Amino acid sequence: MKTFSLSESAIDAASLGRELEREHVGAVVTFEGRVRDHNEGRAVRGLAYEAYAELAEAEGARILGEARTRFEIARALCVHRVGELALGELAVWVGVSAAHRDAAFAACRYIIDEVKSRVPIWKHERYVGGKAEWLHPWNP
Amino acid sequence: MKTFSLSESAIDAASLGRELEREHVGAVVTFEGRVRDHNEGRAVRGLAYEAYAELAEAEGARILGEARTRFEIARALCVHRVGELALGELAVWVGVSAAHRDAAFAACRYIIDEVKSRVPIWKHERYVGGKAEWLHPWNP
Amino acid sequence: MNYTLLYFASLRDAAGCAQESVVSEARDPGSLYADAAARHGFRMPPERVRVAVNGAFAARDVVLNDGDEIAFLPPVSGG
Amino acid sequence: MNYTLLYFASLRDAAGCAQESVVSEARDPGSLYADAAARHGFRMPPERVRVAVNGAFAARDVVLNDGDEIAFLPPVSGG
Repeated sequence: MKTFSLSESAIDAASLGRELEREHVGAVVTFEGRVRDHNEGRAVRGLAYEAYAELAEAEGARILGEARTRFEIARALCVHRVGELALGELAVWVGVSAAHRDAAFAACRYIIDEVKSRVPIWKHERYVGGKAEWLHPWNP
Repeated sequence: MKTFSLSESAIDAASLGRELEREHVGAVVTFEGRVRDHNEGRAVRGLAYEAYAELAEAEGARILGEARTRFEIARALCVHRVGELALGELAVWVGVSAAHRDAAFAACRYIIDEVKSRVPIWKHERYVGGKAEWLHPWNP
Repeated sequence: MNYTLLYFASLRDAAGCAQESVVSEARDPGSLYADAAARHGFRMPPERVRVAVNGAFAARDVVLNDGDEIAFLPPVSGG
Repeated sequence: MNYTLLYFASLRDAAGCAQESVVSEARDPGSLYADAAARHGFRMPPERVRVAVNGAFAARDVVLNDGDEIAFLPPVSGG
């Protein structure tokens, strides 16, 4: 199983969670990013993610590898949605298992922060009222 | 639904996770503590948790309330098992939802740290070979 | 005075019971713990034992009333 | 030299295409971006645009080879 993957269909958090379960594992930390109905004061109707798939998968796998090097963890997985998403849908899921919770929390936080800042994925938000916009944060 | 509860049967993480889902919520962080097959170099065969139920539920609810005061979160839930647990079983589950991930991570970490240090629950480990012991960390 | 004492975890094992009723001249949880430790052979130092009175955490020197329920709580290990 | 250019997100919208083939004297991604920006009216400053060559991140002044595929990546917003 790839440690980082893009998914065009709904992310199955429960089955990803089961992937992380091992008897020798004491701690599992997960992060779920969901589509919010508001962003910076604007009412969001829906959104889409576009990725440069080849590079996104390579860079994502690199981040997961860094997490395994930096923190004493057992396993780490991340899946990011691409395509059209509805309000409330899961956009990104990160799960980390470890013997101890310090490493699990730190690695989970590291992965979502790095994925958000480095992986070539872009969010296109559609707002109530008809406008739509690519999000290109210049000061991430 | 109580924000903190003790459970004598298996914790259903999936249904707890669904409790946290709301359209306005951007981030969900969960922590799962599982029964490890080793602790401080000893092979663990199984364990049991005992609680002073009345005070544990009051202190747990107090911790969840503190988390809602300290961090900008939407919801937070925690369930702790009591009774006999098998290896790999879920011992404690914490889930926090929030608009942003900073608050969700910080609150989840706060809750598990405080629950472990303040709530009157005790772990009784049985080791391979027959010995058994109450864990009473004097320097938690 | 009449008190109900609650023991948990290793203190329960050492006392051989989860609960006992005592009649005592002691007026605070610290004194009751010292008596119980002598009676049951507790080796856990009193400063490691938290106290709850009638279901709420309390100081070891709080003044007790007749009928109070006093719990002795070893260091916790949930999670 | 022959290059394939890839555009993403708002750059793709501004270019009106996800991909184009160009013949150019330019030998580095920075020069190719300047040409593309003039041609398509890109308003995103070049220092905000990351570059990938043949599927890997690259510097804007890397020397290109005939047939290279150059991607222009606006600031990312996954998660």
